[in-house]
Amino acid sequence: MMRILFPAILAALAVYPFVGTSYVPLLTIVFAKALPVLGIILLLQAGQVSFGHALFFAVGAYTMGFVLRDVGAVDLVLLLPLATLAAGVAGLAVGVFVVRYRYIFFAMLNLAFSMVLYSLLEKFFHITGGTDGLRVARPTVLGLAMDRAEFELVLYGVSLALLAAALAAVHRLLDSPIGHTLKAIKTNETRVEYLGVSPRRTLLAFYVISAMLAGLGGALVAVFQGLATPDYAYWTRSGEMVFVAILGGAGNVLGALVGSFAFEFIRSFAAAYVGDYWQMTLGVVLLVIILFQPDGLIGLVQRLGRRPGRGRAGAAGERGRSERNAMERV
Amino acid sequence: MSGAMLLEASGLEIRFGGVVAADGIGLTIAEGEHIAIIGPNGAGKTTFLNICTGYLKPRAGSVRYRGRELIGKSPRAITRLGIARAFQIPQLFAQQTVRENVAIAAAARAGRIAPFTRLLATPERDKADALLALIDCADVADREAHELPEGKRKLVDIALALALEPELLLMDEPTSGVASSEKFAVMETLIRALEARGVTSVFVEHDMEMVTRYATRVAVWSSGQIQRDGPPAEVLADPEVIRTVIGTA
Amino acid sequence: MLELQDLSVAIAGIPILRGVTFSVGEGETVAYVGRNGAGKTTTLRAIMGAVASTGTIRLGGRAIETVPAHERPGLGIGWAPEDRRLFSAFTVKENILLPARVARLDPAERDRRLERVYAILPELKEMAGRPAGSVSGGQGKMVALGRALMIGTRLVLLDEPFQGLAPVLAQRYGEALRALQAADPSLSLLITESNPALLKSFADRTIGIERGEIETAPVLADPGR
Amino acid sequence: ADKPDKVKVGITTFLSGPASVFGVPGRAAAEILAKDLNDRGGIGGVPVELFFTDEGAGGETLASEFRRLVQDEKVDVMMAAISSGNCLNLAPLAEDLEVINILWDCGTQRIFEEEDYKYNFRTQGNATPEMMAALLYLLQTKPDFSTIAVVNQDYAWGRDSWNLFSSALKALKPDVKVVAELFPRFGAPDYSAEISRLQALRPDVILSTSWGGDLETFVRQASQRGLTQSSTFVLPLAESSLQRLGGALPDGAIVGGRGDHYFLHPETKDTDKFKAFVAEFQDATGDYPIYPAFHMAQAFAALEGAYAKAIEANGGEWPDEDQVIEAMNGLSFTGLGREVTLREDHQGLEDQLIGTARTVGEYDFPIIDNMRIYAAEDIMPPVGTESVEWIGGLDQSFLDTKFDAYTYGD
Amino acid sequence: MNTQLLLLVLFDGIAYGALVFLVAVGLTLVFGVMRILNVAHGSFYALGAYAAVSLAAWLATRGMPGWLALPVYLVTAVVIGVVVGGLMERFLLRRIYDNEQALQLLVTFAIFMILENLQRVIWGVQPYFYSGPLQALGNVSVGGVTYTAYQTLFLPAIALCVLLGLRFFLRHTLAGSVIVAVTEDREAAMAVGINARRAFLVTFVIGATLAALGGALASPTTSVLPGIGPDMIVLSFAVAATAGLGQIEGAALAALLIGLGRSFAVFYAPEFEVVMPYLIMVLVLLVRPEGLFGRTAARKI
Ligand SMILES: Nc1ncnc2c1ncn2[C@@H]1O[C@H](COP(=O)(O)OP(=O)(O)OP(=O)(O)O)[C@@H](O)[C@H]1O
Ligand SMILES: Nc1ncnc2c1ncn2[C@@H]1O[C@H](COP(=O)(O)OP(=O)(O)OP(=O)(O)O)[C@@H](O)[C@H]1O
Ligand SMILES: CC(C)C[C@H](N)C(=O)O
Ligand SMILES: [Mg+2]
Ligand SMILES: [Mg+2]
Repeated sequence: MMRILFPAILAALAVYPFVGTSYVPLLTIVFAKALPVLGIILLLQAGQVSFGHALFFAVGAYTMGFVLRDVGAVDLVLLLPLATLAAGVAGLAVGVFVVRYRYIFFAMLNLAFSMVLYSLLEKFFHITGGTDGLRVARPTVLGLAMDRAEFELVLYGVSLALLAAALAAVHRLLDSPIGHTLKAIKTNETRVEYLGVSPRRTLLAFYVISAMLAGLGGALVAVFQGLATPDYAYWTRSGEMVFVAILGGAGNVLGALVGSFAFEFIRSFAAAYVGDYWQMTLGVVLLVIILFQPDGLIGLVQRLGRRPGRGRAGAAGERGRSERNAMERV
Repeated sequence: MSGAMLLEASGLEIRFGGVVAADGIGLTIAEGEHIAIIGPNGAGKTTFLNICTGYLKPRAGSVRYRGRELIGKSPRAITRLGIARAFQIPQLFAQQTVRENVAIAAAARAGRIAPFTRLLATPERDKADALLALIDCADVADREAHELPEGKRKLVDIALALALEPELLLMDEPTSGVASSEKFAVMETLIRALEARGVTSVFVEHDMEMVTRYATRVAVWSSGQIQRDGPPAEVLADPEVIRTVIGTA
Repeated sequence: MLELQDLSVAIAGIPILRGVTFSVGEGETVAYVGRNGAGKTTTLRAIMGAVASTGTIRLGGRAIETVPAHERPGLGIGWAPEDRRLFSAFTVKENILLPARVARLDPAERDRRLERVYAILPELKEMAGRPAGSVSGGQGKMVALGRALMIGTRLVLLDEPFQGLAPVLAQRYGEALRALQAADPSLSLLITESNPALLKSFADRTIGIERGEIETAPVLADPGR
Repeated sequence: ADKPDKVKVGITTFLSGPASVFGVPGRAAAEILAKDLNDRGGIGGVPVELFFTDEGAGGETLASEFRRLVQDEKVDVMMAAISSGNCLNLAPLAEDLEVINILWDCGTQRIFEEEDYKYNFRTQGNATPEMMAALLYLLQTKPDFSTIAVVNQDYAWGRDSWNLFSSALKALKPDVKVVAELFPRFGAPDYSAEISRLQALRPDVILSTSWGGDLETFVRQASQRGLTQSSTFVLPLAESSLQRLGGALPDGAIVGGRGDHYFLHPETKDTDKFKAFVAEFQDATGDYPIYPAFHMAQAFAALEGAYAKAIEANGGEWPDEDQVIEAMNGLSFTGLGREVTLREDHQGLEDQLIGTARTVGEYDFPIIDNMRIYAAEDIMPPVGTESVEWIGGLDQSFLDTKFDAYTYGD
Repeated sequence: MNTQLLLLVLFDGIAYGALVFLVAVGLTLVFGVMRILNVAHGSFYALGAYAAVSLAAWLATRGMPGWLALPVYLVTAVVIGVVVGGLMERFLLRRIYDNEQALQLLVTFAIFMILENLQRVIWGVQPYFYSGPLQALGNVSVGGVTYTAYQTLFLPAIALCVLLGLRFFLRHTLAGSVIVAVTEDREAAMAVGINARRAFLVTFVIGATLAALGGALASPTTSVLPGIGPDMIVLSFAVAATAGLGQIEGAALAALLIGLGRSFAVFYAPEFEVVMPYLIMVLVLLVRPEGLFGRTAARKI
């Protein structure tokens, strides 16, 4: 499906701005936010749910803000790598610690770290602008200063390109030897040890990558909104990322794009049409997906192309499950 | 027939609460040997393997491999030294296919990370298929591991160990649960493969038939101690051993 | 006692049991043999209601396929799973007693059965206080067996009980099980075994299964070959 | 330009979260005002249409919604926002999107002191006069205190308002000791620990510029534990919470409403316009209007006034955006209090009403008594001067600042 | 720092910790048993608070004396636990026990969103407040500082009862063992005659009830407002993780630590008030990776 569907979607999105513009801003957000989701999907392969990736999203965003505020006019071409790097460093620092933990401990430690950052961002009002956030000035692109319209168009292109690259790379990565080792950690870590491989280091490597993805996403959103606020790091944001990953389907990298797309659109339409009920609408949609389409929206498409007998959790259920907790037991 | 000293365990002690699982265990293994460990349930056989592979740390004693101390090393480090292990209770990657399972192991051995090549496009794929053929599991290569019946799981578990191309292979009841109709055939090919690759092996076994056929030496465990150690013919004839382990057929 | 009428199971679309039909008479001990993957475990799981199945399952003439899984042990069926399935949070003794407690047997009866189990498997008495999570592979098998005997008053399903047992013990179990039958002639046993040699000694009858179908003329694989 | 069939107005207000206690009445007021306006034939014959969006949804969502309203709904005028934080973020955005934005309630003085804006206007006062009024009232009515503690929400408003209040206090009464500066987070549900600490410290005065749910929780817990007995409370925003706090708020607390408006406004409460509004508001919500409602009235008055002025200037023709902006400069309008004028820096000059809580027979909640109304010019820096430096230059003469005094009942 | 302040810190810490425990213990239980991290737990808390406060306030206008609100709270909590919790388990969770943990977590996340919204629809956004019981129980004075007996004595007492009650339930009752067994292996549990479904239902209802009770008991001490749910849930998360998987005692200790940490911060370093729970959690897990009372996993191979 990466062969047919992926290029098709890309092509469509690439030409869109030439035919219509009204969704350009929304789509830019969709692309930017798909990046952290991709990071989440990466970790889900190892059975680990991070409830704190908003942390890296925020690091990316605030890096943009700080550099532009304190260093001055730095070009977008420089800013994005910078922010990504910063997130990577943060990922390494946090990762070294959290990869020792599993399941709820992993999830909650990530949450804890992001909440710590959140509180610091809120508390150090005079450095970070506190709850109200930090304004992110509009940077030059390749030296040219742009007005809003131009800049938004450029940002659309940049985000799309970066996302496409990331999707392709991660897709490859997951099917590679190390990618499979990552998945192996999910079902039997002990055996991975007995293969002479370090589950922790493997996980750490992917953790840093996912952090960088999140950071890049944050950076893009920040320049787009011209704003970085502490609630970029709040736990519900992290929750949202996991939410979107499942919505789209963690079984395939495209899930990130599809999920992010669905999420942002449902949200903005719900906000526009059902007003006070937007939250409920989202919740109901998610429920329906999980109950009737456990492998996410992308799974719908994917299912058609899948051989029988390899059905995921849903099908091989009973034994699959007992097998799983057998694995916890043995 | 036995060559240079490979592994040397001495004075191993470990207890769990009241249970004495190892009480001065000492065993030496020379290259090329195929040692069978027999003994009543709970005697400490698996525990011994757990100590040798760094899963458990004994209160006392040492295990030297080619002169290197293993105690205190992690399972990972020990595996890297060339000691592979197959488990009494199969330890597989439940949600990946059998072929992927073995290929992962092979890739680990080759130290191949290759972030952008497909696992099944690497040479490890052929290694995997070869091994699956060897233990005649080729038919289930594309099944996800959790779908396999117990017997097959045991065999695949061994294949993972073999994929590591070890010098020393520790197997915990390799064929228990494997139907007797295949059992012997499998063990036959297995041992031959080991001989061919010059792999030394230790296998815990409850089936004396197996022991007599394939062991070059037998060590008898009993409540944390080695009660008897020697060539199969002698040991299995020992009335004491017959009384505590084999029983009168 | 137990009658299976073309019992079929399919998992994830693959047929795993195809019209399995056989019966186990009251007080009879039946060996259920077949190579790996033949479908033995699946058959037992179907009888316990752990997998969805079609066809009929009768216990003492009563059709039980509609009885919810958790009520079947109450009918007097005990199951010792192949892969032990102990509750590691409990001690060995608690594991053995659990079915009796759940069935709300009165203490006297409970202790009577416990004694019977200990009589058959003295090792369990020694291990009684240990965390079930810590026992060895073979010991685990014994605990699972003991647990099955606590509740299985009419039918006991043993999935490869000898697997991983030292031969002496394996033999002793043979005897113990026979002792059990003697003590309680109405008790029926269905024992799967991929190594029939061990059952030769005391099975009344052998039923073979191959690729999910009952073999008409089961040839006991002979170890020699 | 030719007449549109609607004038679209986008309004941001808190519809969720603790602050919605405060934002929802704002929406109610807007709906009433729009209806009246349209009944009167709308703006120059064109009816207004309102679009609300929730400030509680968080800075980013809010920004996107703001965008959506301007770019997709094509609103002609935005009214944003309640929270200072949101104003600080949305004002530049409005500039960027080139849409007229009325800062209808937010308080931070930094907005027009740090930037020059073309499209942004504030139709009400700001933190500086609001804090100066509170401080003056305190110093003039209860001058003898030597310790003070502050409990403010941890965001722009809480920080800025304390910054202004404290530096003015330092200038006017240097000997006062600040014993505790507590900034519990916006929306904190429990202040027990803070209250214990305050009880241990026993400050003479406790200042809190909190508002909405936060203020109510704090005051309730404080009075339950007798803190309101031992210290004088200065609550410059409590007018918006009086009705729900009821007895919990002790008589004698200093209470303000961020501007000169109050449902018992001594000068305007008997005008028909005022009575009509209060009546309608009560029908709609069951409560008396609180100051977000009055601020909304000012925003609408400004809107109506600006268009009227622009149409006239345009010889009866429908004005384009720049002409409306032109009209906004120096505009004077009257909401439900005294007249408000927009200075050339787009900051409104709004007088400040403040007083003391007192329980009276007619109402089951305290009313504001001993009201004083300070003239805006006297208590805020002139155009171009930053509040902080202006405050730095204050001297004792400031204490003689004039005011109009009123007591309840006459 | 002088002893009087320390004393105050202690009291505030205990009072707050008790409340946190009452809420978090339900989450800990549900997680320990069902391995589901119930994000909707916070919503039960909020529902409990809203239902309790509006009901009690209404009854008060009908002349109910303040202390009578307490039994009312209990009833409300149970009703919510059984109805909302019961329905949620029966019709939603039950369908996903076979799916991955992440998926189960997301279901609760969805329910959380729905309940949050629903609660806004039912009770609106205005704060509710009724402190009858608080006043009924009066104040106590410690070192010249007045506390409400409700917060400093009553809540801790209740928390203690809940702790001991649950302990006994899990350790010494059949139902308790059944729940533990189901947790570990559903199929094996069914094979010994356990009705796994019922066990899950019971557990979940207990958990939900505790959350609702926490909300109900908190209602007199605070204004009930939108947003109290999400705030409480993160705290409960922190507690559950700090405690160790499903460790009731752990939850108690963790809650206490967090309570003390918080009041310490307020007194000595206000900036850190919000960070405290997380710092504590990180520190604890640094030293004890399985959580305060976490047992290292049983023998694996
Ligand atoms: N969850 C599942 N998904 C797919 N196939 C399954 C599943 N469970 C069992 N099977 C298949 O059903 C067949 C029978 O399995 P079963 O465990 O009953 O065999 P068995 O006779 O017990 O073998 P053994 O003697 O090794 O225990 C096997 O081919 C197995 O692959
Ligand atoms: N991690 C552990 N914790 C507690 N007790 C343990 C642990 N591992 C082993 N034991 C105990 O040590 C003894 C030896 O166990 P071990 O698994 O080595 O026996 P074994 O010889 O392998 O038996 P089997 O043939 O049944 O596998 C057993 O009584 C077991 O209960
Ligand atoms: C409701 C208002 C008191 C809000 C405050 N004026 C602010 O600027 O945030
Ligand atoms: Mg063993
Ligand atoms: Mg089987």
